[in-house]
Amino acid sequence: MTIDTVSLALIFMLSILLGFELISKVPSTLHTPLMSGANAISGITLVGALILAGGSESWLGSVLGFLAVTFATINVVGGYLVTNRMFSMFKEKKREDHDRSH
Amino acid sequence: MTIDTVSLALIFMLSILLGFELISKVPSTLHTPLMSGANAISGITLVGALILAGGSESWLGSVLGFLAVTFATINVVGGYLVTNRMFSMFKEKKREDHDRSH
Amino acid sequence: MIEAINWFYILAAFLFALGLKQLSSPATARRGNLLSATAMLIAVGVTLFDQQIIDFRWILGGVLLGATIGLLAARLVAMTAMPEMVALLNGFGGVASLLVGWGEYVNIMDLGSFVAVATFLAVLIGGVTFSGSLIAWAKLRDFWIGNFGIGKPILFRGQQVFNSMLLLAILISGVMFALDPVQGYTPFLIVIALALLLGIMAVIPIGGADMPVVISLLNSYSGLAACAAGFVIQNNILIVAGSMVGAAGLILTSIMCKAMNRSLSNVLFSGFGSVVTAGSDRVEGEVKPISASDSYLLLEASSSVVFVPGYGLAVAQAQHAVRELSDLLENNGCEVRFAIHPVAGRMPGHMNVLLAEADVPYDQLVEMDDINPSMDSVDVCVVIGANDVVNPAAKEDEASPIYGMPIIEVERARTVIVMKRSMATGFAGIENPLFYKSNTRMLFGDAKKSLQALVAEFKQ
Amino acid sequence: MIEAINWFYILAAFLFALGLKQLSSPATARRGNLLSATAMLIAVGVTLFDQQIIDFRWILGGVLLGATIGLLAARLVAMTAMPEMVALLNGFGGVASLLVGWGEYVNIMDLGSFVAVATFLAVLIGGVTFSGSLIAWAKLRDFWIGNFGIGKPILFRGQQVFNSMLLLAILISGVMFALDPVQGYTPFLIVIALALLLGIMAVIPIGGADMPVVISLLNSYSGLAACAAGFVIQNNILIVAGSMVGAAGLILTSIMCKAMNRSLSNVLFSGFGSVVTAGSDRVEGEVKPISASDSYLLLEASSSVVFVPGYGLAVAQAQHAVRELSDLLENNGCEVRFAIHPVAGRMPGHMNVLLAEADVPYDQLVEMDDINPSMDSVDVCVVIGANDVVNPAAKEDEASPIYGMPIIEVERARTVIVMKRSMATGFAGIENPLFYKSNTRMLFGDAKKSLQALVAEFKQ
Amino acid sequence: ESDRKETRIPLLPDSAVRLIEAGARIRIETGLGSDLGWSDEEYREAGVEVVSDRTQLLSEADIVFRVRKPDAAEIDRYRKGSLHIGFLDPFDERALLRKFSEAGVDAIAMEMIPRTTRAQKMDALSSQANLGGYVGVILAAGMSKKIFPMMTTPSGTIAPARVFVIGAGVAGLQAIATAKRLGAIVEAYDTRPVVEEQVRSLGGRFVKFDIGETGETEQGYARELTEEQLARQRESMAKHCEKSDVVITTAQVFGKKAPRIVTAEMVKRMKPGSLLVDLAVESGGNVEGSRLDEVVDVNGVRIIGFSNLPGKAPLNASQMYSNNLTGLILEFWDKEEKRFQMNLEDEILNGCVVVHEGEIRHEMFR
Amino acid sequence: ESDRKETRIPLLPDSAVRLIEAGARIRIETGLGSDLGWSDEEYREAGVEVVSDRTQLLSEADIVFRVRKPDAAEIDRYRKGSLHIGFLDPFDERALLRKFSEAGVDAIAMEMIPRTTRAQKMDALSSQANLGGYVGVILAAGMSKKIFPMMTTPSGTIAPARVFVIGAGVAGLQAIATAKRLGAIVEAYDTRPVVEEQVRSLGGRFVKFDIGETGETEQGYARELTEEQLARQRESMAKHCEKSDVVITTAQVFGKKAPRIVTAEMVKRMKPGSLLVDLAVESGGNVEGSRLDEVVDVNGVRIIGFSNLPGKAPLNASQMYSNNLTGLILEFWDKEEKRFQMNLEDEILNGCVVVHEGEIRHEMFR
Ligand SMILES: NC(=O)c1ccc[n+]([C@@H]2O[C@H](COP(=O)([O-])OP(=O)(O)OC[C@H]3O[C@@H](n4cnc5c(N)ncnc54)[C@H](OP(=O)(O)O)[C@@H]3O)[C@@H](O)[C@H]2O)c1
Ligand SMILES: NC(=O)c1ccc[n+]([C@@H]2O[C@H](COP(=O)([O-])OP(=O)(O)OC[C@H]3O[C@@H](n4cnc5c(N)ncnc54)[C@H](OP(=O)(O)O)[C@@H]3O)[C@@H](O)[C@H]2O)c1
Ligand SMILES: NC(=O)c1ccc[n+]([C@@H]2O[C@H](COP(=O)([O-])OP(=O)(O)OC[C@H]3O[C@@H](n4cnc5c(N)ncnc54)[C@H](O)[C@@H]3O)[C@@H](O)[C@H]2O)c1
Ligand SMILES: NC(=O)c1ccc[n+]([C@@H]2O[C@H](COP(=O)([O-])OP(=O)(O)OC[C@H]3O[C@@H](n4cnc5c(N)ncnc54)[C@H](O)[C@@H]3O)[C@@H](O)[C@H]2O)c1
Repeated sequence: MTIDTVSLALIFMLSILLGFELISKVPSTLHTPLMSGANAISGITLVGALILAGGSESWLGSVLGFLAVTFATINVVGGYLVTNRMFSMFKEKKREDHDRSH
Repeated sequence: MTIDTVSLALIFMLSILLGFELISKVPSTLHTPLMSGANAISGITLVGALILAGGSESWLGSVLGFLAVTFATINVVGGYLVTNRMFSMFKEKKREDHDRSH
Repeated sequence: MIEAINWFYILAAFLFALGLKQLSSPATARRGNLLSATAMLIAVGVTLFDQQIIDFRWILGGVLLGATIGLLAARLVAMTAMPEMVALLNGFGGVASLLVGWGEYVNIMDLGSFVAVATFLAVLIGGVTFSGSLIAWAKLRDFWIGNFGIGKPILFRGQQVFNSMLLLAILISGVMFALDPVQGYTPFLIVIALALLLGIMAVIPIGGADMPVVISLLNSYSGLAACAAGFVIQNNILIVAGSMVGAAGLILTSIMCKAMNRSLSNVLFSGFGSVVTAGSDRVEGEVKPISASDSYLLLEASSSVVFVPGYGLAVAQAQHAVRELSDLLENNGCEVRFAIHPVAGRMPGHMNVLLAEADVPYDQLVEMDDINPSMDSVDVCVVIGANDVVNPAAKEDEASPIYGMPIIEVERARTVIVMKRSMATGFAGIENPLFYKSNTRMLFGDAKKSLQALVAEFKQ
Repeated sequence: MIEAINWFYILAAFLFALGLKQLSSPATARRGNLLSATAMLIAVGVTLFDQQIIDFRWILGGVLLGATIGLLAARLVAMTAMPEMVALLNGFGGVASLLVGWGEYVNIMDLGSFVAVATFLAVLIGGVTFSGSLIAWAKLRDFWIGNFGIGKPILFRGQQVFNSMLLLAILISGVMFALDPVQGYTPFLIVIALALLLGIMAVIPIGGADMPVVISLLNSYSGLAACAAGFVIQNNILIVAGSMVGAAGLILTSIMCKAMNRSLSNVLFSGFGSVVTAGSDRVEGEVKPISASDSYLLLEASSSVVFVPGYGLAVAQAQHAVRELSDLLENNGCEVRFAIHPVAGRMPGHMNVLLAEADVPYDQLVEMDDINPSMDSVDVCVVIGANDVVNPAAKEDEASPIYGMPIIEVERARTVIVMKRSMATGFAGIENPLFYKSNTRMLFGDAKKSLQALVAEFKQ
Repeated sequence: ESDRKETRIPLLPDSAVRLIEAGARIRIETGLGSDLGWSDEEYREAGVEVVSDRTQLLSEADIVFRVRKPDAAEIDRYRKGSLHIGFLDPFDERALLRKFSEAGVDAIAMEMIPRTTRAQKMDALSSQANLGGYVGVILAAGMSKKIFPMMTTPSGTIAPARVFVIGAGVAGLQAIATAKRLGAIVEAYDTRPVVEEQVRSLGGRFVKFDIGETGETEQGYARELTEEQLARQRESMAKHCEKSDVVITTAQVFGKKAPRIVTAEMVKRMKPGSLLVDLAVESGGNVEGSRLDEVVDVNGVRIIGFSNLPGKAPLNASQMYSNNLTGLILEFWDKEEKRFQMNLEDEILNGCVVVHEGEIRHEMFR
Repeated sequence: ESDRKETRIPLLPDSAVRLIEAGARIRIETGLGSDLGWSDEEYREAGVEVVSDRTQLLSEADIVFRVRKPDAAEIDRYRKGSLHIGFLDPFDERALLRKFSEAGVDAIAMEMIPRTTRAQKMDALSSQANLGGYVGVILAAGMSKKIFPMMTTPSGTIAPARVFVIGAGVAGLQAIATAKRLGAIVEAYDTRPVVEEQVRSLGGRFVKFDIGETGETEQGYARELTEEQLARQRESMAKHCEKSDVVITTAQVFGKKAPRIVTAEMVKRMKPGSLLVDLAVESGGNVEGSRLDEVVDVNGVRIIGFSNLPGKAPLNASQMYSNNLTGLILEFWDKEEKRFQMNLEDEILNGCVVVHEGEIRHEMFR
């Protein structure tokens, strides 16, 4: 099932380049939300954790997998929710501004 | 030797995204050179042509390969040289402008 | 061995990406071209070590022949003939992909269905690129030299029906081929033939002046053809480089369309349109809005711009913004003038007050009577919050209450950009047919904001 | 089955890329987050169909536990504690990658050398991220609440030596493990321990105020850790998403550094620096140039800006440009004032003429005596072609020919950006120590050009 | 064919050339342009005949150009059936109109040119009011004890002058623009609400009082206010005058006496040293106590009531007036017959020809 | 402690407050500020004593503020050992200085305040010249037969006026700025090349003639030109004057008679109707034929030679002058002893105290 490493490396290189290009100018108000959003994405390691937790035959592997799933899930769930909360805060703020201007 | 198609598809997707991101704003003076430069890159099919021309056992395959190599080489060599000529033209123009301002 | 080759391919892919990025900025474009050439050298060089290659004779012959032709062509072609040259080279790239697909098929015959589809695409796109590019080349020569008669759009009755049939035929042959590649040589050859025909049919209805856009599009196609060929021979570098160029070419094409104030579909299908609905939009016309970034592309590519300020300039207090834009245009090598109508604004000399405040040099101010004769040679006329003073009804419509008032005849410029907030009327309260002319684009919004957006575009 | 999963992975990768792009623009950020969440759902969902997964009990437990904790944490955390929360979550992501690497090793033991290296990296980066994030979290709590004592940089003698040793030890253990994974369990555990220690050591010398930058960097690391884990289990989506986030996080980190007018190395190693060379630059200092785009980041993030125009503004005729910049800043929610020194320029009222021409509202003009008392609370003071009138020598240096002249005390602002063409002196012909102050940045070039570049940055 | 009395003149050599090209024969009184720098010689070069005898001129001309109204006596010397063009002040000079009709001389009153878009090139009221607004401010700047712009200097900061413009028609807008150029803080008031945007487009602040409904007539002139509106207006007005250094009034109502806007009481409340410039003084004045061609000092507040302000920039005023007359003639010139076509169907001529064929034909003056 | 004679006054209530806070006792002549709108009452509120007897005032004061030089006779009424501060015109009024020294009255000439950065707040020459430049242009705009700005109107396009400013010191620069504000095309000339950039920074065009080396003294004043340079200058100058509608001259050389720059012949070549404003008329005039406080008409070209232009904006001129004097006093005020410290070591006082302890101490006048 091993995909050849060269393809992986190529994929890695392309993703890195894409990551660099995707973000260029970020207004300061978005710094924290973007960080948080990116952090949630890095919880993708959950996929690995799932495979580990579900596929281990050793007890140690399973425990490690269980821990990995737990932590990764916290990261994913918490990350997306926190990011979303930040955005809803923005919206409220804007509405306030709007209200004030009337 | 077949790399699995899924990896190829992923690579394809990433490259397409990267291609979209790489180019965003091009001053009109660069339209033609950029087109020409990109055209030269698309001569990469030469690599395929080489494999075909060098690896065919049938006579037809070899002839097709030969033609492919010929055409692709014209594209590559001509493309890069033409692009380069365009840039040297720019340079001269700039120098002229410069000279005039003195 | 093959693994080492692939590592080099990754390096080449990286360099291609870098090169392409650098190609799109004036400061680094030259370097970008060199980078991409280096990448090509690496990719081609390491390929020669591929185990699949057992016989170098054909290769040597092809490379030598191709290099010689390429070298001579690049050396000898006149500077003015560069766009044609690119078209031709591009066609060769396309046909090479076609040949690769064909050859691979000939060698293996028993293709997997995925590879079969890829082969079909490589042949189809390659073929269209090839014949399309040749036609584009021919049209361009005609456009420049003018003895061939192919430069103009070539149209005939039933063209659209014919093209639809063609597409259908290609599709059917393709399916037949892909379902059973071993038996499918005939449908395959039919696909090749039809692809070539399609390329021709697609390009002939388009006028020579639009060829650069077509070439750019075909250029994107040839990238995709290479990519498809990559799928055929399962080669990374072809896929990466080909699809990257394909995507980038598409972006470039749309940029070029906007700089000509056309949409892509307008370019590709305008020929058909002109048979069916010729002249119909001359009578009424429709309002065509434009975005600031598209206006930028228009202005950036023009060499003569006239600003026509009106009361809206004053309301928006956009005098400084227009001054800045005019400076930027001048730095871009464009001739900039301001045409002042005697009754523009709400007070005699209203525009003068504003433009003097923004320190627009007096010698850039041109009076109505002086600008009108030279209006035909103006690339873009930017009407900033003026309405009545550029209303062609004053010339054309005897029933109009302002009939007889001299106006600035902006509608005679190649393109007119009108900046105003809405379709509302001006002081005289009458409709303005200018807004419906085919060469008019409306940039809606506060004039200052629009101008500032344009300025921002100019600075990236 | 696995192929189908991989196709979904490609879809997820695409959505991640799109989501990340949209996250970086205010108009689409919310949508971007949803897209990326969808991508995550897809990726996780299809993974459950992986044939490798045979036992769902551990998974179910982990997911339920993790989801509950994550939900509660996100719900209950106070809005002001968001950055800490992000740090903590990030740490969990890091440790998960570490555990994945560890678990995979435990399961297989006999790793290929490539996979071994990947495992080493996953564990190392994951470990550093985990412990570093925890420290950052602790520092932030302290910073906000202030009862822990960890908020301040923690420094001790020999810290640099210790850290170098640590790195070396990690490297040696890593090599031992990678060379013979089957026998390498002990060095592997050592790597884990040392990685955790390294994370702690790297973050403790950094002050609490710099934590956002550190978190952003660690965030980039956790992406890379996920990517390394991807290499370990040979999983595309981990590699793509992880490396994309890693790269994007790096860019974001450098953007944040610039908005704080710091370099990354300055943030990471400032703690060390302050032990070794404390106070030395207070005496002489050095000229620190800044680019227009970095100045933009500074201005964009500030809430109170004071412009100090001088003769250079007049020479550059930059009045309109500064007006435009000031409008943009105001729209950005920033308080903008112009401080006018009585002798700025070459004629009494010189600045007034210019600023009136650009229609700067009179109530934005502040006199010297009124601005100086509030200078400490100004985020950025932009000195535009002024020199003598902001020369602290007039206050500090009794020998100076201008000693005793009242000046605008810009050096008391948090950051000073000085726009001038060179280090040349002004009318009085004397050196200006302001240019060497630690909080001063020089934006060299014609003032109008610099201002226009800033305006362009503001409009992207 | 022309004569004159004041600083402005009705015809410049440039315009003469245009008329002569169209086929007219032109004669002027000798020395017409000499004060403004155009010698008789220059007129002759343009093709104009220079005549020294005014009586002869008048008695032979088909069309007479003039800036101001003529003496009643002079009208007798006109040829019967000839046409007089110039400012006539027809609302106040009914007698003069009668004189014209008796003498059988047609008369066009430049005041009566309708304010349509097409007529703008002949609109002398606008062209002269425009200059008046400019001159009014220059005059005020010259007489003010304060300078207009703000100056931050080592010898203290000079606050910008506050200029309050009442009535933002053509003259008022130009006054706003000019004062703004000099760096003053400019406020303006007008009863027509559409003007607000126009004032702001020149960088001035528009002052609003709540005085109920107002409006403008079809031709863009202001409607007269009711007595109650005027009272409310006065109340708020006083406060604005008080804080201003210079008040410039340009309010007029077409065909009526100018509204009395600034009362004596308001003047009294103003700061000593401040100025009032009354541009409406010729039609009665907006300021109580303003007197024609005089500077009245009320407790240190000076009220300037100079008439004929455009005449203080006589060169440009004449240039514009001359262009207006030329525009009018050429608009109705019959190129074949080389004569002026008295087409009374036309909206413009219908509006401005007050006396025709011995009859006062304009309905407003019958 | 003050008195007065002209439109400007040397002390405003604001400044008085600052001096009184520092511990001075101040008395003024009654009615000092009444023309400019400050009543005696306001002065009293500021803590000033208002006295009606000038002789008493003078004989009791330690320091006397004044705008212009006093009558020789008046000096006798001063208390011996007292200090007079004001413009003295010391280069032309040696006799007056002698009178001061005989009377044992110390004297500070405001003209002599050195032009260092520190002394700028007391630099009355600059503050008044600055206003002079502004007033000069306003005056020219008021008297010109053309308007300054360009106007594109339906009644023809009015070309902007051309203003030529000769001498771009403090007054010249302000003149450039003001004329530019009004929309004129402004050209300027000065012998000091550093001025070029300053002129351009105000939107003016700098005119260069090739006249060889020139320069400025340490204090920023212009050096005198050689006779040959002047001749060459005149040649090119004539051409520029010819095409200008308004010429404003401000050229001065410190302590010398103003250079004669515009000759009678140049004036003759100018267009009739154009204007010359000679701001240097008090020190001899830059224009040949300019006469103090008169308008001279030479073939339709008017030469305006009004003196004391800052006095035409008396409010601001007084304000600035008052601030200058206050700045001077406070710079050398001894807060403990509440008296003025005559520290002749100091660069500033060394420069401006011309008479001290019965002796003309300044080297330039000995
Ligand atoms: N010059 C004079 O002395 C004088 C005096 C009185 C009257 N007039 C009359 O005024 C008219 C002048 O013609 P004109 O072409 O200058 O003006 P106009 O015909 O009145 O048209 C002005 C246009 O500007 C647009 N506009 C207003 N505010 C804007 C903003 N902030 N940003 C962008 N666009 C804005 C308006 O359209 P949107 O609302 O859609 O934005 C309007 O259609 C003539 O009819 C003339 O006869 C002239
Ligand atoms: N206000 C008055 O009435 C008056 C009259 C006479 C003299 N002064 C004296 O003038 C001085 C005024 O102080 P200040 O701070 O306004 O000016 P300053 O001290 O003369 O400094 C002006 C600075 O602007 C820079 N500059 C020039 N052109 C520029 C351009 N195009 N873009 C960017 N920068 C430019 C120059 O540096 P680079 O060359 O490196 O760019 C120069 O250091 C005081 O010393 C004052 O005493 C004032
Ligand atoms: N159609 C055209 O092209 C055209 C040509 C010229 C002028 N106009 C319009 O005609 C309008 C009037 O021109 P005008 O300057 O000759 O008018 P005007 O001289 O008759 O009046 C001057 C101004 O005074 C104002 N006013 C009247 N009574 C007032 C009061 N009680 N308080 C305050 N203000 C009062 C009027 O509203 C007007 O704006 C202008 O606004 C102009 O837009 C239109
Ligand atoms: N150090 C300071 O802070 C400070 C303060 C005030 C003024 N200054 C400088 O002093 C300079 C002179 O000030 P001023 O206005 O009182 O000078 P001024 O009144 O003595 O002279 C006016 C101008 O006339 C010019 N001039 C002299 N002879 C001329 C000739 N033959 N032709 C043409 N021009 C001639 C001079 O160069 C000067 O610019 C100013 O430029 C100013 O920069 C410096």
